[in-house]
Amino acid sequence: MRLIIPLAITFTAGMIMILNFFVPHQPFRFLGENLQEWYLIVASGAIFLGAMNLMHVHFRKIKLKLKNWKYSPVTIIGFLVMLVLGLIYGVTEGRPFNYLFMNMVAPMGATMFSLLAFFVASAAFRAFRASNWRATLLLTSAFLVMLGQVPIGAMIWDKIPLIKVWLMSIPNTAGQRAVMIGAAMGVVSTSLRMIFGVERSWLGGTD
Amino acid sequence: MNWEILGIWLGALVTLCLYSFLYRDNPFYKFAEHLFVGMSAGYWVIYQIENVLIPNWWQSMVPSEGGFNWIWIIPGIFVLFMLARMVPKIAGLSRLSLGMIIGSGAGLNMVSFFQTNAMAQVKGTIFSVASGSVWSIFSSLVLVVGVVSGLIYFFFSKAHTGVVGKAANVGITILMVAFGASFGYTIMARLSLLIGRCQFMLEDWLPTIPRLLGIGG
Amino acid sequence: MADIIEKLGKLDRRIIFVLIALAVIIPISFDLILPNPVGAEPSRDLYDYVDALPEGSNVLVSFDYDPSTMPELQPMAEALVLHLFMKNVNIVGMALWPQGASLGQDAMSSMADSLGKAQYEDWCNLGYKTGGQIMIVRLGSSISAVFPTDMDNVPWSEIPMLRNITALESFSLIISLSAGDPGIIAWVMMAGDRFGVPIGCGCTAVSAPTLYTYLQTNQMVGMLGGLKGAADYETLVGIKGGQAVRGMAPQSVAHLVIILFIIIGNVAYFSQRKKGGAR
Amino acid sequence: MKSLSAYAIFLLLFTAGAALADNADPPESVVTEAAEELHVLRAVDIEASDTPEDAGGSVSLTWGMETVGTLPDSLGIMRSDPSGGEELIATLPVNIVMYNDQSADNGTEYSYWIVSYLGGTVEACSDRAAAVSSAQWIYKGRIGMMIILFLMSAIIFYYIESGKKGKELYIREIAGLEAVDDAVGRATEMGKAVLYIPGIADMDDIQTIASIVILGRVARKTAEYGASLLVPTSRSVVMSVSQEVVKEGYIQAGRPDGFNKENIQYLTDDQFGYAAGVDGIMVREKPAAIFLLGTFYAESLILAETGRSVGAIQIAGTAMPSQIPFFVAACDYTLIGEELFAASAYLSREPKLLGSLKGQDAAKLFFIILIVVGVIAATVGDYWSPLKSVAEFLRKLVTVN
Repeated sequence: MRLIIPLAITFTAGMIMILNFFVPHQPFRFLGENLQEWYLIVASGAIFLGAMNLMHVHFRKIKLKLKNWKYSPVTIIGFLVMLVLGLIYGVTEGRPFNYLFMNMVAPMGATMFSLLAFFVASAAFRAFRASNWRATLLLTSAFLVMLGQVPIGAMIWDKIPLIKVWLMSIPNTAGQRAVMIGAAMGVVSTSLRMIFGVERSWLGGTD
Repeated sequence: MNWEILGIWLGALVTLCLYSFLYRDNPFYKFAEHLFVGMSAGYWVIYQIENVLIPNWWQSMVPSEGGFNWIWIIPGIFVLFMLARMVPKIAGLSRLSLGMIIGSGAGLNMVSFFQTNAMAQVKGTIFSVASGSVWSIFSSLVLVVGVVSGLIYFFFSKAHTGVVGKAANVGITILMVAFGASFGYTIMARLSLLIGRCQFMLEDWLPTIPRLLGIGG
Repeated sequence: MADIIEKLGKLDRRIIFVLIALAVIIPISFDLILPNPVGAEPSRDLYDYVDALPEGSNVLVSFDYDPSTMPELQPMAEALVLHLFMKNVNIVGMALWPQGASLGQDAMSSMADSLGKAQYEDWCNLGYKTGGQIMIVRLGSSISAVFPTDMDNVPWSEIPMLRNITALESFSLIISLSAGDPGIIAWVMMAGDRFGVPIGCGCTAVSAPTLYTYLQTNQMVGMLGGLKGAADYETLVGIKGGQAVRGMAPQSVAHLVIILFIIIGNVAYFSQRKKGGAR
Repeated sequence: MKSLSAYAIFLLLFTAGAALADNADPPESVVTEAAEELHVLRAVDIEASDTPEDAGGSVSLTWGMETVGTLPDSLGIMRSDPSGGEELIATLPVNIVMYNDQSADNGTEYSYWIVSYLGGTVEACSDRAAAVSSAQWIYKGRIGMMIILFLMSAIIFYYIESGKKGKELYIREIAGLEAVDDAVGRATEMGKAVLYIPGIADMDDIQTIASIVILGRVARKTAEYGASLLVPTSRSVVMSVSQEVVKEGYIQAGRPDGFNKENIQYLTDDQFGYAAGVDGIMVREKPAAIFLLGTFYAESLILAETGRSVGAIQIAGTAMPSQIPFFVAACDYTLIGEELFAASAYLSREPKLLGSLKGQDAAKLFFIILIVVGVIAATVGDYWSPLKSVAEFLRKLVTVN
């Protein structure tokens, strides 16, 4: 019983979604459209669980004086400041919530994102070494494409940009397609296992 | 108090703190990281309330033109089931909500992945290879052979020996060339992100220093 | 010597970080401009195609982007419009994205002012219309039915340059400056495949890898990919110190630094292997 | 009868006038000015049809506008039902050329026409068009996909059943998954943690679902070995499910006391906020093994490079084609695309799950045959036309609208 009701809900929801794709007739259309909204709502309502967990973890850290507990108040204060300002002033432009978002949260996101520029460099330096046949291929094609991207490539040999275009449009397309078609098979199989309850370990049931 | 300059300074300080991570973990990074996690978590709570819970749920259930749509009580109940996790005695109820989310997700993903990843890609691969110059015939062949042998590489129930093994080897070769090309092409796009941050620091923030010190007006 | 090379192979990644940072900061601070030779690339293909258009032909430019992708696509729009005007080609602008219409207006009117081109005689902007693919199919039978007026509600009949334009087939080329969906794929599938109008494309660097397939099948005559594509076009048209060419300098220098490091890494790796070192 | 003849005369005059205007070919400017005075633009070529492939209750209208004449202020969509009742169903700006009437009853024949308003009065009126709305049971353009999907599902279920019956199934070695035991074992020996990152997507994403199932298997192993398992998540629902599966893993391994709920924590929904937080955990906890399985976007390399720098064994896997190259470059093992979805079956070794892998292979074989036959047919079809139609048929089969 503990498993049957959740599994029945999973099955029903999954089948509604699949039928909604093929059948425009009622009631599938109504159910399908509503279900898409509903699960968004449930997933976003769950954010309170996450928020509670975050607070719990950091208050516990402070209480037990765990490693780096001195930084936990920073998280707690940051969280509460945003929450309270958002609730009091709303999210419109020019209000404190939006001000803090634009001047602190957004720049921090952009900065973390820009770390990628450094990390692609160090990853390329370390990984692109001709240590075996496959690594050599990876290295060569990356190197040719990189050269094709900058003026110096065409200066070395005027065919390099052409090679770049060929690599991008033929092997790159072929590789991406193979990955995508293969992944789709995996998705179909995984979805079927979930919808029909073949795989139920996520519910805490082995069989 | 000049709010604009204060904003630039706040942005610049957290930027520098986060960049310090490139050297090593340090108190400045720890501070900025904890601040970032806390502030963004707070931001997302407000975001979900303002952009999903109020418009998609509350306003559908209690429309501004009056009335009450009973059917929207259902997602509300599922949200409550989800939050029941906080009370150990009834935590099991959350499985009902999880079942709904996982079921919908699995069903939706199954058809959409099959449509865009399988059907559309197969369609793109069915074409005549015998057109154009020798070079373009060769290219078309590489494309078709690449897709087919790439798929053979993913075979799980056949040992990679004999013909299957050879085909799978061709497949992984094409995949490696593809990954290399894709990596090489993306480096440039990634660099432009850093350029954006550097421009902020050099062109927005740096000029405020002399202004604050009262030099150069 | 071999010792130094070996040490270089195990270089602390923080040294790479410092060099990357310098490679970006120095060109920005000194406003460096690097030469940008353009080889046989999709951007040259597009340039050549536009360059070969006869004087007085009509080109449709669709501005399918918004301010978030302006850094990459606006320089393309400006260079393309300038080139078309220099060739005395008539430009009809439109947009599949709501904010694209005014961005296109900016590009066309600023270039028209500098070259003395007149609105409604040499160029016009039909504005934005919803519908993506379906709308493009309708343009294939009649454009005036979809756009009875231009962006500023001037009726079709009062715009002289539109007299000899009826459907998509009236255009010698359609160029979509595309940041996503709806965009270039809709144009290729509907205007290109269905009505046989040549299609050109400008797109962001992130979406370029997937669009290369359309070049391979000749469904597009050429493509400008990301900032590099924009810089190529500026160079080909002959714009000195354009926005995109300037932006390319830090990218190119940092790119070179990375290429250099890959070479160093491999030299070190091989010299170590020759010595029979472990690993 | 009288009105009919009057109408006929009017029509005759009108056509004659139009023909005259066409033939006379006076200077252009004269025509436009005269026309402007003559009439207000009206809608032409009006077409009404049942909106295809819907649940009914909707009729689609399209039309064009005349181009020479005075522009009206607005357009009115008029509708009449069989009882003769006429109503104005919508008023639209003049530059609109399509409309969906969502208020139609199924099975009723409506007649539609469009009037042009200028200064608040009706100045021109279009021809009429009629349509009946109805509901459809299937999207015609999706039948091909439905057949193929049904076939695939049938094949996969067939092999799941044959797996259940205990048929011996061979599965090739997947290096990244063989390494799981080693990685967990090494972490135990070194007395360090295992870090599991289930991607940044929410629980409705199929890759997250696959990742959570794998997390269950990994949790069982860490419980058996006695290593500690850290799971930071970027979604609340993923956190909840993770707590559930990890707890279950520890119970199954007979070590329920080893489960520590605090180790599975939510950080933030923010993509880069999460990346910053996980980077912090990596450099401070220095885990010996890191799993990056699920949906990843740009943060993939930020996480993988930091993990690399702390010296952990890294096993990554995703079906995002754009992120795989970064994992290949920065991780020790990478599960590419489909291998991620095969992982749970591989790790559990349950016969029915292994059967589903065999079913996937059969499905892939089907597509390979489809591609090969299609390419041969299309190529030979250039020279021998009957085969061309075979290629066309196959392309149509895989087209989804």
